[in-house]
Amino acid sequence: MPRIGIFIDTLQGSIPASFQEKISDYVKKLPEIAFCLEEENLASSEALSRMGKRLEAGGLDGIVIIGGSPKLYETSFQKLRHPLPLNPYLFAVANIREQALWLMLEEEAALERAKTIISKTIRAVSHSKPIETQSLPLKPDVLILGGGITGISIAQELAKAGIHVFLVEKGTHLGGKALELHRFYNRPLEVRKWMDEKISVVKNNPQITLLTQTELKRLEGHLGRFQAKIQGPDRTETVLAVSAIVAATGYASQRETKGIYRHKRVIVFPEMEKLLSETKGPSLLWDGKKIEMVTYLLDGVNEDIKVDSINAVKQALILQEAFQCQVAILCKDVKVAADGMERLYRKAREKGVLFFKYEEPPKLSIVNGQIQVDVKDTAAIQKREQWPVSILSDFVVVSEAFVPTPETESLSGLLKIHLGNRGFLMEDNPQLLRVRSNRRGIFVAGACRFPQEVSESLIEARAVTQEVTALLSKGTYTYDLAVAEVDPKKCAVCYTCPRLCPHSAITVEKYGEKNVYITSGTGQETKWGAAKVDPASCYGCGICVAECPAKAITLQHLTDAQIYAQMGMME
Amino acid sequence: MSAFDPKIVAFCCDQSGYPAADMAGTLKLKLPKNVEIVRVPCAGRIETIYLLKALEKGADGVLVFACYEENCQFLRGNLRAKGRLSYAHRMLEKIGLEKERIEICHLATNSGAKWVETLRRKSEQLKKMGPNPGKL
Amino acid sequence: MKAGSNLEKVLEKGLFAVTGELGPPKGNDVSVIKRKVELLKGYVDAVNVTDNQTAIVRMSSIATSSLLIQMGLEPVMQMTTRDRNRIAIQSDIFGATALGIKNMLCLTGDHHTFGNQVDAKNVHDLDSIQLIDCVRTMRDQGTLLGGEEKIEGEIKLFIGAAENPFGDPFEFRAIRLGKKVAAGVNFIQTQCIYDMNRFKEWMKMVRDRGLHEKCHILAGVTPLKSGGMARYMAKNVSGIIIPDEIIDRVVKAKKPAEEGIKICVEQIQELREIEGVHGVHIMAIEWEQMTSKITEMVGLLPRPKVE
Amino acid sequence: MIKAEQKPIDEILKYLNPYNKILLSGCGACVTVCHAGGEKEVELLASGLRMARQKIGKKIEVLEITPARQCEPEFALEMSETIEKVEAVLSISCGVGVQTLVRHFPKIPIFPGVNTSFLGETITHGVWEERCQACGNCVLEKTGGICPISRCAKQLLNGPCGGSSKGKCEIKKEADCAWQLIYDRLKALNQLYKMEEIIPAKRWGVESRDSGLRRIIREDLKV
Repeated sequence: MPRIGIFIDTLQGSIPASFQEKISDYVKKLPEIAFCLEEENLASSEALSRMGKRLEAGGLDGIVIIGGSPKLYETSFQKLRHPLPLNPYLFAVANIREQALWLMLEEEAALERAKTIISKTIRAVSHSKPIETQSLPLKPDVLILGGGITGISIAQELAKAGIHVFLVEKGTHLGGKALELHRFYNRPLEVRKWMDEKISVVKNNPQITLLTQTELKRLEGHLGRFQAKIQGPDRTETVLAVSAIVAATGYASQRETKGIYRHKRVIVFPEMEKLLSETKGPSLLWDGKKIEMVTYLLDGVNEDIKVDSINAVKQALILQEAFQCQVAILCKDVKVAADGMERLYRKAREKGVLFFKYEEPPKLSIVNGQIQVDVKDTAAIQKREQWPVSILSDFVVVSEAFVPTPETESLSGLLKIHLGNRGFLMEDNPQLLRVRSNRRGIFVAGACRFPQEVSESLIEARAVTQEVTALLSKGTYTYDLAVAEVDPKKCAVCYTCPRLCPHSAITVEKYGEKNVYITSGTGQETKWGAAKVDPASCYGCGICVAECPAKAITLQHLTDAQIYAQMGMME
Repeated sequence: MSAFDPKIVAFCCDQSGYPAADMAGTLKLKLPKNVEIVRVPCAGRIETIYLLKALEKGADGVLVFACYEENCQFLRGNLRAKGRLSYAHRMLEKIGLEKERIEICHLATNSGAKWVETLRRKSEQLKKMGPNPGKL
Repeated sequence: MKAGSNLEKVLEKGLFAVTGELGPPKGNDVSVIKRKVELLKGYVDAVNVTDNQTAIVRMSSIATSSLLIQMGLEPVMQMTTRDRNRIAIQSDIFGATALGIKNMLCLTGDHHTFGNQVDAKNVHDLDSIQLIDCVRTMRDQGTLLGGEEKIEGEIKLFIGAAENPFGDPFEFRAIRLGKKVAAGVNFIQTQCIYDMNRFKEWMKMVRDRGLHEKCHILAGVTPLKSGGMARYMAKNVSGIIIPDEIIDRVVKAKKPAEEGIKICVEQIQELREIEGVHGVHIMAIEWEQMTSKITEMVGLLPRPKVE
Repeated sequence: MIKAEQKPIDEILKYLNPYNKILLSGCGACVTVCHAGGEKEVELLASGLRMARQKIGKKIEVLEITPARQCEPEFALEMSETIEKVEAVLSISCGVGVQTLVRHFPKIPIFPGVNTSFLGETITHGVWEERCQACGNCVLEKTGGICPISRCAKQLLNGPCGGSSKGKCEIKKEADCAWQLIYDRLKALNQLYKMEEIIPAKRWGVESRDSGLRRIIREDLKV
């Protein structure tokens, strides 16, 4: 017979005294009960120290708290960080307030229901085992994939925090897509100069090992013990041992090359940037002639990405102010949701940049060697009416489609992280954890996650830096063994669990030293291939447990027996 | 002879169903009497056998409260649960039990009213259907 | 001469051959055969008798062929490997040749799941190329397959096979014909041709391999009856390509059937000009009466009497 | 490995009708991997059977067991104590496992609970495809490693039939044409000459599956 201690929490009167008394009477008659104490507010630190003292006496197999929602205690216990002399997994909560008292019309029914809940909880806790905590040393070594603006910034910041970085770039030089820019939209500097400075800092920092013309070939291990095999310029292979990995491999762009898009007066943003950076004089010359009219055609592709909007407004202002051009911007929506963009947009309007909003795609045609753009403007006039406008342009600047880099898919396979709908690397939770991947210890940042402007990438770089620093600063990672565990003897190595684990925490491994399977009779050790859950990477969701066709996996803190107890269906 | 009060096992995902149940309590909404709440970390933890065992061992109906699709903290736990339900449904149909005895309901943390409403509706539906003839 | 059939004689003389097609009845009603024979007799050099085509159960090809001989029309007996193993095949060849059948077309056959006995167990003991090899062995070596057991009597057969220039992989289609030639085929009838460009491309590959000199190629044609039929075939029948312009012509025509015949006639005229095409195989399925009209319009009548 | 699919439970119920106490036996090998007959499926089927029989007022007791591999005599014999307690056995291992039990338990009826489907591989999780028909006379060397016996509906050995269209088979439009795959692969390996050679009629009857019971006897291994 297990010995269970009971604490009844009246939650500052929200469980009425009369009800509580009846509960106490019921509980005290139960055979498993070692003691039953009442508290008014169990989550207070005073009550917790009283509880601690009571538990020090020992001799208990579990504790049942009778009170409100377990969520309440879980958060407040964590907040109070009260070390109790009993393993936290031997606690269970009988939620009689939310689930009985408050959900039942009559007190009699509520009481009956509360009794059932209590008896179920006692059964469940009798099946509980203490669960240990483990910790994992984390060396301050990080691998960053991608030497673009995001990767460079993260490397720089991590180095400042005393973390050693391997910065791996597949190309010959650092800088990435940002080098296609001439000017920032929100700072006065020239991009090239600014980048050169950053690159030289990275190159000369002893905390940063720069590896160009290098690619990731293979990745093994988990958080804190990643083994990354990389291949250098002369096909040399090296294995880097790192604690965490950041993917910052950027994006690629694809230019439309059909029909009129091949025309030399239809250009893309990087070409205009180049032209602007190379022209000194008071006017923009092309083929010996002055450029007077430039039309930007946005939202043909990348409709929900704001990069083109930002660059179009930025370039338009330069064209209007420095080169006396007339600029028209055609779009479905002007996207100003970036720092300082609203102001820039207003300035562009003041300086005479024309904005047209369209629904039907504008038509391009060649008229006297120039490009005529026909658009039905829907902005200025009443709904449902469209105002046809023709703009004879010297240049039409169009968007390139932003797509994942060709390696993105294979990278997601190597890192075992998810791809989103459009084939970019996916974050774990778009609302909360933008830079964490689904795997503990692997981060995704910058345009490999979603095409973005330099300033946004810098924000993500900072976020990654904070996350990685927070993870590595303690030197260890501590976790409960409240995770899934495979019984290698039952495992049929069917690969169901590694395929379904949302956090890529399961691999098939050879069990050698630990979990040795002894062939019966021979006494000889056999290396047994079986699935293995990395406890530091497991989030304890239980998907693998439910799917395993051999029933070889157990969720340590929520076993079949505990679930059947909750169902009220234990024999 | 008391009226038939159907027994329902309600599996509640800790990310949606369980907080919704708490919310229902806080709102003091009234629940049918005979509901067993089972708290799971994710609907993906709910094994097919739990759905069947619930019926076998005495429940008249089973409800799985899971997060909305594409909103699973564990990416596809709720979809796995849906797949397992369809397996259980196939089996119930073949053995002549009403597949409506097992149902999934997608909701969010703040769906206290929906949580209670779904259980009330299920309870009414089961009353009409009568006791589960498969329970031992 | 391999078998001395009329078809063989016409082809060996270098004349442009015409073959037709006759589907046996779904029962034992000989009058159906008689009616079809009347429609074809005199307009073709020989007529293919299908072997449970599209796996629909019909009167056996051997029996029908034998009846045709009695009615004075030369048959090309089709035989598929779908329903017979090598024992049945060789036994049937004994019987067929004894009944005076001189032309045989070696086929794998349409898959049985397309037919009306979908739960059948198919055989496919041999494939069509192995069947050609089997018949050739029986005829030229006088032994059964395997080359040891002597045959009593002589097997005389003009061996044919089918080829589909519109199946994939396209580049392999001429190689496959080469395999049939190597296995011993004497003539080839193609799947019905609508995509003339692809057929010409295939014929070029055939000529590059010199195959047109090693076997007679009869180009297959099927007149389109209606726009619906054209669309259906283009969409649903694997291994048939019908260009949009042809579908359009039939669909838009006031009298689609007449337009279909007209297209067919034009096609035959074009096919005649292609080097290596030695004849035409007109598959007027359940529309046998059109065979005479088509041959007349192309100017292929009267059919030669060759001795 | 062997791929199988569970039989519809109503079919199973029909032949279990005369029995009131049975053993449901799974297998820890192939059928576990393809989610047809592992411990998980044993539990599920057992529960379904009990409820079905409860419903018609004819209770059945179902014992559950899942040996590591049902097709080895030792594993089968380990089950003998349990088997002696029941009136019949329902085995959801493959057809081989069923017959291993049949061989060792002559007096107890043994029923199959799955349809043994084919020898195949996993395409993605939950999708399996046939790859081998155990013809006993492997032709993969000649066909670029792609088996036309199991993957061509007509088991052609000398190239595709006329129904191969855009890489797909005309019989099952969702299936790739095996000979298109073979062609593509041999082309990539620069071995197209293999497709020009005539593969002679296959010897189905002597050393293949139509030769009657096939056995492998390894004199060196026999004890």
